[in-house]
Amino acid sequence: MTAWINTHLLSFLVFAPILWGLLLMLLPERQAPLVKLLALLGATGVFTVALMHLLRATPDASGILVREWSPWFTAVGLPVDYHLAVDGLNIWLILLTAFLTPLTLLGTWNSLERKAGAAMGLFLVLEGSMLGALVAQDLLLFYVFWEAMLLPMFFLIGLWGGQDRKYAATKFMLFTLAGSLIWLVALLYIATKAGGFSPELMAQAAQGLPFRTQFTLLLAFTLAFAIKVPLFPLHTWLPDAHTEAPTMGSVILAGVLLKLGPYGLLRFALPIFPAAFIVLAKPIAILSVIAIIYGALVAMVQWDIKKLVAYSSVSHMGFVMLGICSMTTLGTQGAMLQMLNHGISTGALFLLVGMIYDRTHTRMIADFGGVATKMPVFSAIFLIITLSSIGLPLTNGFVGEFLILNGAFTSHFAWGRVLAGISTLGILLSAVYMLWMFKRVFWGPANPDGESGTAHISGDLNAREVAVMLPLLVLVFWMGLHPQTFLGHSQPAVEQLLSDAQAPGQRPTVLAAPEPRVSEERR
Amino acid sequence: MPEILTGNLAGYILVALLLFVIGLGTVLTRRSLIIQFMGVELMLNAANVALLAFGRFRQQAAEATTFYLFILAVAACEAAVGLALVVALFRLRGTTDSDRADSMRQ
Amino acid sequence: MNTHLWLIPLLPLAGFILNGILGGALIRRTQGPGKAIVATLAIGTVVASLILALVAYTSSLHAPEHRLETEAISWISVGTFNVPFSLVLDPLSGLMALVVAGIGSLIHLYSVGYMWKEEGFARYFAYLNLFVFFMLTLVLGGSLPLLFVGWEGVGLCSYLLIGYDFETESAPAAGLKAFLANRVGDLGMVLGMLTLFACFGTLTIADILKDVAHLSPELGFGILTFATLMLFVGATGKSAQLPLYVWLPDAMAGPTPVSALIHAATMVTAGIVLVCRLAPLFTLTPITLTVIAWVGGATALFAATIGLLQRDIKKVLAYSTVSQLGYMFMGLGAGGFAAGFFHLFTHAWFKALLFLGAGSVIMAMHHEQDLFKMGGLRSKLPITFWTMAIATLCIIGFPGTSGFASKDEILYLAFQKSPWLWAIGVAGACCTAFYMLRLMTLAFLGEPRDAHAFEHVHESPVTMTLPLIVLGLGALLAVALGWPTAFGGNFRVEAILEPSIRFGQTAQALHTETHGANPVLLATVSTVLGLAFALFGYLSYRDGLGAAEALTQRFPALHRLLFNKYWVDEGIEFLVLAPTRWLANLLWKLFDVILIDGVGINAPGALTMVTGDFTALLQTGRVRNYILGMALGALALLVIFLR
Amino acid sequence: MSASLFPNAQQLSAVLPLLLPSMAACLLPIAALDKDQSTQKWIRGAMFFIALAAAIGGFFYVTSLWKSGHQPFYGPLRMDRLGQFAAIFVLLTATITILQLWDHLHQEGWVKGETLSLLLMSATGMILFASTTHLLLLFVALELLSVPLYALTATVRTRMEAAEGGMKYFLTGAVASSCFLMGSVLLYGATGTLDFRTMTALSADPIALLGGALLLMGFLFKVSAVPFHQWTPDAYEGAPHPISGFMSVATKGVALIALLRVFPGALSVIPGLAILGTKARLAMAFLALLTMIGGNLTALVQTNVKRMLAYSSISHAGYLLLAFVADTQQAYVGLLYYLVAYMAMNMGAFGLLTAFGLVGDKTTFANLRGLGWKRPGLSIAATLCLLGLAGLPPTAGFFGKYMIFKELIGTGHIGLAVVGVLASLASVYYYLRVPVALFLEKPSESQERDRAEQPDAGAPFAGATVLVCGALVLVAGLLQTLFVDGFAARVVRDWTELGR
Repeated sequence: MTAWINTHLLSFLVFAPILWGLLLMLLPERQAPLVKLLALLGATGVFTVALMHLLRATPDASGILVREWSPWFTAVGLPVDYHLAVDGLNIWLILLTAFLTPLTLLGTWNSLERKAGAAMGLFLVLEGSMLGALVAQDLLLFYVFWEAMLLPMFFLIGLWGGQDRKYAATKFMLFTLAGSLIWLVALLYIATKAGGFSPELMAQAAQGLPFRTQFTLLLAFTLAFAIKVPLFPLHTWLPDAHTEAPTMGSVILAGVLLKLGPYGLLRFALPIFPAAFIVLAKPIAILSVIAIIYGALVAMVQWDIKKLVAYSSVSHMGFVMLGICSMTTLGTQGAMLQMLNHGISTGALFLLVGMIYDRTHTRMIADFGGVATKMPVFSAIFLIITLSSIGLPLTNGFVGEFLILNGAFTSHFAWGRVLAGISTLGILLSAVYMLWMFKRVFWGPANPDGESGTAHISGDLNAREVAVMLPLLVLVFWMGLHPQTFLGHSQPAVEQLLSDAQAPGQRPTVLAAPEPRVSEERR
Repeated sequence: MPEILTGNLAGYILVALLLFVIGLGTVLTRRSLIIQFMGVELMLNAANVALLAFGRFRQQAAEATTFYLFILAVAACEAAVGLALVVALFRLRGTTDSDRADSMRQ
Repeated sequence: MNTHLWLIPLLPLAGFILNGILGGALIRRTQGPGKAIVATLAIGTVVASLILALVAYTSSLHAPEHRLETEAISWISVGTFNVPFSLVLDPLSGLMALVVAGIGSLIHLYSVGYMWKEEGFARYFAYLNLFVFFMLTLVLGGSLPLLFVGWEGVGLCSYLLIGYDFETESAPAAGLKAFLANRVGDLGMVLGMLTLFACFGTLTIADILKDVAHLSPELGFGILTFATLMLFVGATGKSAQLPLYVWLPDAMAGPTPVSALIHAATMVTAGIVLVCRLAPLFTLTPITLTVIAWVGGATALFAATIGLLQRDIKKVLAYSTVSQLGYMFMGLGAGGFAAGFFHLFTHAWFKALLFLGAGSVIMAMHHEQDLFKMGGLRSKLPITFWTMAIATLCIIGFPGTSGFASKDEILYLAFQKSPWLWAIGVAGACCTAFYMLRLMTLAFLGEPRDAHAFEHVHESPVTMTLPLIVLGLGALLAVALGWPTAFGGNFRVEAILEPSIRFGQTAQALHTETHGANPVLLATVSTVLGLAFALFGYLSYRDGLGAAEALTQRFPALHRLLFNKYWVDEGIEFLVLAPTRWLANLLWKLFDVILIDGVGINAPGALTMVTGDFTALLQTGRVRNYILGMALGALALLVIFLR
Repeated sequence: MSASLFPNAQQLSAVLPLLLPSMAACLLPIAALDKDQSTQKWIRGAMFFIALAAAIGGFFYVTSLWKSGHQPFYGPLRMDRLGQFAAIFVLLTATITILQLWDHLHQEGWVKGETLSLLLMSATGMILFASTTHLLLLFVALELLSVPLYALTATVRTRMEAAEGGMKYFLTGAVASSCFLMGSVLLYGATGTLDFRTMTALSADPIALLGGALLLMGFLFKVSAVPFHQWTPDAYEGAPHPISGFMSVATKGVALIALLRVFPGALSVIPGLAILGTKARLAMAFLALLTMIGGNLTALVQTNVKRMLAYSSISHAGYLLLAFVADTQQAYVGLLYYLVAYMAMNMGAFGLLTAFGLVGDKTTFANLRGLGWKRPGLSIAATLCLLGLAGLPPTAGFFGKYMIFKELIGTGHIGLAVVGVLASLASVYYYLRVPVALFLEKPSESQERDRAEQPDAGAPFAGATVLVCGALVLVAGLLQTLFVDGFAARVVRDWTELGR
C-alpha cells in the first residue's frame, strides 16, 4: 500500500476521496452517523497522507516536488497526458484543500438535518475533483476536473441549500459554464495549433500566432478564470451561491473553489500568453481595484451575515488579482499568500456563521446583538478571525495585503501606484463593514424582540466546535508571524514564472536613492 | 442541357417529376388522410415511371423492371401499414381529417 | 544583553495570554483571590519590563550612538523585500519605553482599586497588558512594518478597552469610531510605507535614514514630501489632530484609567514618536514640517476652545489632551523635535495624573461625571485635590513647572517659524488656563451642588492615591530634564535625544540658530496672559454657575457653537457617512441587482426562453405543416445543390 | 453478382448478421399466434428469450467477425468494418430495447409478440441500410427499417397519441422515402448505375444534383435534422419509451453511417462523388446550424420529458452533422465514438422513465419529482447519462463533443463551434431539470398518495440497463484509448483502406 502511494501519490490524493465519497453516498440514509464518521476518517487520512508526503518531498531541477506522468489517450490525433504534478505554485493550495475538508466535515457535523451522509459523500467527491484540478498539468485534464467540480457543488447547493437554492445552484452552474465553454473553444484552437495539451507546447505555439489572436485567446482563458475568482462584473453568482449554500458548501467555495481562478491564471494563462498577458494585466488590475472597493462598499450595506462575507470575498479576491496583475515577485507572492489567507479567514468566518446559524436559524444581523454576553468564547474567536480578515498586523491578512500593495506600487505598470493607493481604501472599508457587523451582532444590549436571534442561543461553543476552530486560529497567527513557511515554497516557482514571462519589475524600482549603494548594501 | 434529356426521354422524366410534384401537392393541400396517402403513392409511382424510362433508355430494361417490382412490393407493404394506422386513428377519433389529429403541440 | 530587549515587550504579552485564557475562569472559580492573582500577574509583567527597560537604557548610554539593536529574526522576506523582527533601543525609544512601562505600571496599580468590583476584571487587565505589549513594540520596533504592528495593535487595544462595557449602546459605538478614525490615518501610514519602500527599497528605519543622508538634494524630494505627508496623516489619526481628532472625546466612554494611559499618556503620542523617529526624513521636507506646525497649532486652539464649555469632566480633559498634542506637533513642525518630545514627556505625567484624579473624583461621586453636579470636594478628597492642583499648575504653564518649560520652548520655536503661529499658541494656552481652573473650581471649590451624592463621598483607596502621588512627583520632577536655555537653564533633553534625532546624518545643524526674538519677553507675555485667563476662570466659577450663565446669555450664538463642538460629528455623519452608505446601496441595487443580474444574466435567460416558446409555436401538431416544412427544406437543398 | 445459386461461406458470413434477427422476427409471430399470449407468462418469456437470443447471437457473431478482422461482402452487401460497427451498434441497442420493453409493456399491460418481431425486422433493415452502397438496396433497407417503426410507434393502439404519432411518422416518412427513391432513380438516370461505388460517370449535371439533393433529404429526415424534424417529438411521445429510445439512437446512427458511406466526402475515392460531397457539406453546415439552435431552444420549454428528449436528439443530430462539416478522418472517428456514447446516454435517459414505471402520458417533469431518493443508484446513473447528453466532463458525451468540435475548429469553422458550445450551454439547463426534479423537488401530496397506493414498479431489466448505460457513459469517458483508438479509429482506418 505505502509503496503504491509513493508512486501514485497524486492519483491517490485525487481519486481516494472521489471513490470513498461515491461509496459513502450509496450507503443507506439510516446509517448517517456511521457515514459521517467514515467520511471524517477518509478526509483526515487524505490530509495526513498529503502532509506527510508533500512536505517531505524534495524539488527536482524544474522545481517539481511530486510528479505523475503517463499518456492518457491520443484520440483524434492530439496526445492528452495524464500529467499530475505538485510544485511551489500549488502545494499549499492542495494542503489547504486537504486541511479544510476534515475541519469542515467536523464543523458541520450536526448542521444537516436530512441525508447528512449523502452530503458528506458528495463533499468528498468535491474535494477530490478540486485536488484534481489543482494537480493537473495537462490542460484537457485540468478542464475535465475544472468542470467536474461544478456538479458536486451544484448538488450541495441545490439539495441542502436555503430558500431559493434552485435559482442559486442553476445560476452558479450556468454562469461558470458559460465562461468555461467559451474557454474550451479557445483551448481547442490553441491545442490544434500546438498539437497537444501541455502548456509548454501551447506556449511555443502561441509565440507563432499573431498578437491579436493571442490576445483573443487569452481573453477567453481569462473569462473562465475571472468568473471563478470572481472578478468585478462577473461576481454576482457568488453572493447567491454563498448565501444559499449550506455551511460546508460556503466554506469550501470560499476556501478553495475561488482560488482556482487565480491559480489557473498563474499556472496556464500567464505562461502560455506572456506577451498578451502583460497587456491584459492593466485592465484586469483596474477591474480588480474596482472589485476591492465595490465589494467592500456593497458588503457594508448587507443585512445577511453570509452575504456580507460573500461580498467581502469579492473584495479580498480583488487583492489577489491585483497582486497577480502587478507582475512583480512581491505582488504575485502576496497573491499566493492572500489566497491561503482568504481560504483560512473566510472559511473560518463561514464556519462560525454556520455555528451561530445552527443555534438560531437566522443570519440576519438585525436579529442579533449582545451575543458576546451569551457566547464569550465564540465572540472571542470570531473577533480574532475578523481581525485577520481585515488584515491586522501579526495576523495572516496583513502580510498578504501588504506584499500585494508593495508589489502593485513597485510594478512598472504606469498606474500601479495610483491603483495601489486606491486599493488601500479597501483596508479601511474592510474594517468598516466587518467591525460594524461585529458591533451590531456581538456588542450592545441583546436584541429586544425575543422571537429570534440572540434569545435562542442556548450555550457557548461546545468542545467539537472549539476543536474545529483551534487549528484555524493557530494558522492565522502562524501565517502572520512566520509567512516564510508558505512563501518559501512558492518563491522560486514565482520567480521562474515571471522571468519566463519576461515580466518587468523583478526587483522594486528605486526612485530616489542612488541605485548602486542601496543595492550593494542590501546584499 | 445533358444529352440524356434529348429525345423523348425528356417527356417521361418531365411527366414523372410532374406526377411527383402533384403527389406532394396532394399531401400538402388535402386534409383527408386517405387522399394524402394516395398522394404519397403518386410520388412513389412517379419515381417508378422515371426508373422505367431510364431503364429503357439505358438498355437496362430488365434490371429496371425487376427493381420496379421490388419497389412496388415495398410500396404495398408500406400501404398496408399505413392503412392500418389510418384505421386505428379512425377508430379512436372517428375521423380521417389529419388536421384534427393535433393533440400533441409544442 | 540585547536578547533581553525582546523580553521588554514580550513579558506583558505573556501576561495577556495567561490572563486572557485562564483569568476569567480563575476569577469565576475563586472570587477575591483570583482577582488578586490576575492583578499581580498583570502588574508584575509590566513592572518587570519596566526594570528591564531601565537596565537596557542605562547600558545603551555606553553603546555606540547610544543604540542597542537585537539581531534580526526573519519575518517577511520576498526577493529584495526584507522585513525582519528587530528591536532598537536608542534614547528616543528608551525614554518612551520608560514612560510607557512606568506610567503603565502605575495605572495598572490604580486600576486594581478602580476596577475591583467589575466582573470583567480579568478581561480588562488582559487588554491592558496587551496594550503595553503593542505600545512597547511600537516604540522599540526597528522597522516601519514592525512599528506599524504596534501602531495598529494599540489601536485595537483602545478599541477593545473603549468598548469595555460592551453591553451598553454608547461604548461599542465609541470604540468602533476610534478604530475607524485610526484606520483612516493608517491608510496614510501604509501609503507612506509603500512610497518609502519604492524610494529606498527597504523599510528598516536605520537603512532609510542612512540612505536619506546620502540623498543628493535634487532627487525625489517631491516624493519624499508625499511620503512624509502620508505618514503625518497617520500621525493625525493616532494622535487625534485635525481633522481626525473626533474619536478621542468619545473614547472617554472607556474606563478612566484607560483614558489616562492610552488616551492621554502613551498611545495618542505615537504620532509624535513616529515623527521624531524619522526626524532626518522630515527635516528634508520643509513643506511637511510647515503643514505639521500649522495643523498642530490649529488643533491646539480649536480643541481648547471646545474644552471651554464641556460639562463632562473627562470630556474637558479629552479636549485638553487634543490641544496639548497640537502643541507637541507645533513644536515638531517648528523643527524642535526635542521640544515636542519634551512636551510629550511632561504631558504624559501631568495629564495621566489629571485623568486619574478625575477618575477618583468620578468614583467618589458614584460615576457622576457632570461638573455642574460636583463642587466642594476639596475637603473630602484632599489627596486627589492637591495632586490635581499640581497637575493643573503644570498644564497652565505656571512658571517653574515642567509644563512651563516644555510649552514655552515650543512657543518660542513657533515664534521663530511665524509670529502668527505663536499667537495661536498663546491663545490656546489662555483657553487651557481658563478651562482648567474652571474644572478645578467647579469640582473642588465652592458649595456642593449635589448634596445627596456629596454625603457618600470619601477618598479613594491607597492603590489609587499612591499612583496619584507618584505621578504628581513625576510631574514636578520632569522639569529636571530640561529648562529653556533662554532662562539660563540647560535644555538637556535635546542633548539626550541627539543620537536618535540626528541618526545617520552628516553633521549639519537641524535648525539654524535663533535670531531676532527675545525669548524672555515672549515667555513673559504668554505667561502673564495665561495666568490672567486662569484667574478669570477661577472668578467666573468661584461662586456657582451664576457668572457663567450670565456669560452664556451675553453670547448665545458663540455658546451654542462651542457647546455643540462646532457640529463636527454631525457634519461628518451628514457629509461623509450618510453619502457613503447611500452610494453603497445605490451601487448594490443598480449594478448587482439591476445591471449585472437583471440585464446581464436574467434578461438573456428569459429571452432564450421566449425564443424557445416561439420555435415551439412552429410545432403545430398538424402533419400537413410538418410536410410543408420538409418541402421547404427540400427546396432549400435544391437551391444549395443547383446553385 | 456471383453466378452460383448458393452463397459460399464468405458470402454467408456477410449475410448472417442480417439473417439472424430477421429469422427470429419471422419465428416470433408463430409464438404470437397463441390467443392468450399476454396471460401465459412462459410464452411471453419465450418470445422475449427468442428475441434476445437473436439480438445477442447476432451481436456475438459480428463481434467474432470483428475480431477475425475479415471484411466479407456479398454482391452489393458489404459487411466491412463500418457495416460491422453498425451491426454491433444496432444489435446492442436492440438488446437494451428488448430488455426495457419487457418492463414497459408489462407496465402498459400490452405484451404482444409482434412488437418484438417488428423491432427485429427494423433492426435488420438498419443493418442492411448501413452496409450497402447500392441505391435500391438502400431504399429497400430504408423501408424495411421504417415501416416496422411506423407500426411500433402505434403499438399501444389504445393510446390516442400512439396512433396519432404513428400516423404522422408514417405520412412524413412516406414522403421522405419517396423523395429518397426519386433521388436514387435520378442518380441512376444520370449515371446508369445504382451502385454508388461505380458511379464514376457522375458529373455536375442538374439531374444528378437534383437526385443528390433528394437523396440527402431522405437521409436527413432519418437523422431528423431541422427542418425535417417535426415528426420526431410526436412520434417519440406516442411510441413506447424503449421504442422511442431505439428510434432516436439506432435510426439516427445508421442514417449517419449510411450518409458517411454514400457521401464519404474527403474519404471518397470516386471523383464524381466529391461534387455531391461538397454540395452536401455546404447544405449540412447550414442545416446543422439550424438544427442545433432550433432543437435546443425548443427543448428549453418542454414540460414532457419524452418531448424534451426528442428535441435533445434533434439537437444532437446537429452536433453529429458537424462532423460532416469538418469532414476529416478524425472527425468521423469522433462521430462514431459519439454514436456509441449517445447510444448509452439516450437509452439510459429513456430507460429512466421505464425504470420508474411512468407509463402513458405520466412522463412530465412533475411526475419525476422526488423519485430520485427512492432508487438513488438508478437515478445517479440516469443523471450521469443526462449530464453526458449535456456534454459535461468526465462523461463520454464531453469527449464525443470534444473530438468533433476540435476537428471543426481545426478546419477553421470557429463560428459554428462557438454556436455549438453556446447551444450546449443552453442544453445544460434543460438536462439539469431532470436531476433537479429527481432530487431537488418535493412531490405534491397527490403524487405522494398515488405512489403510496400503487405498487412500486419493479422494472428489474430496465433498471439494470440504466445502470449499465450510466457505467458505460462514465467508463467510455475515462477509457478513451480503448473506445477510440481500439474501436472507432479502427473502423474508419480499415474501412477507408478497403475503399482505396
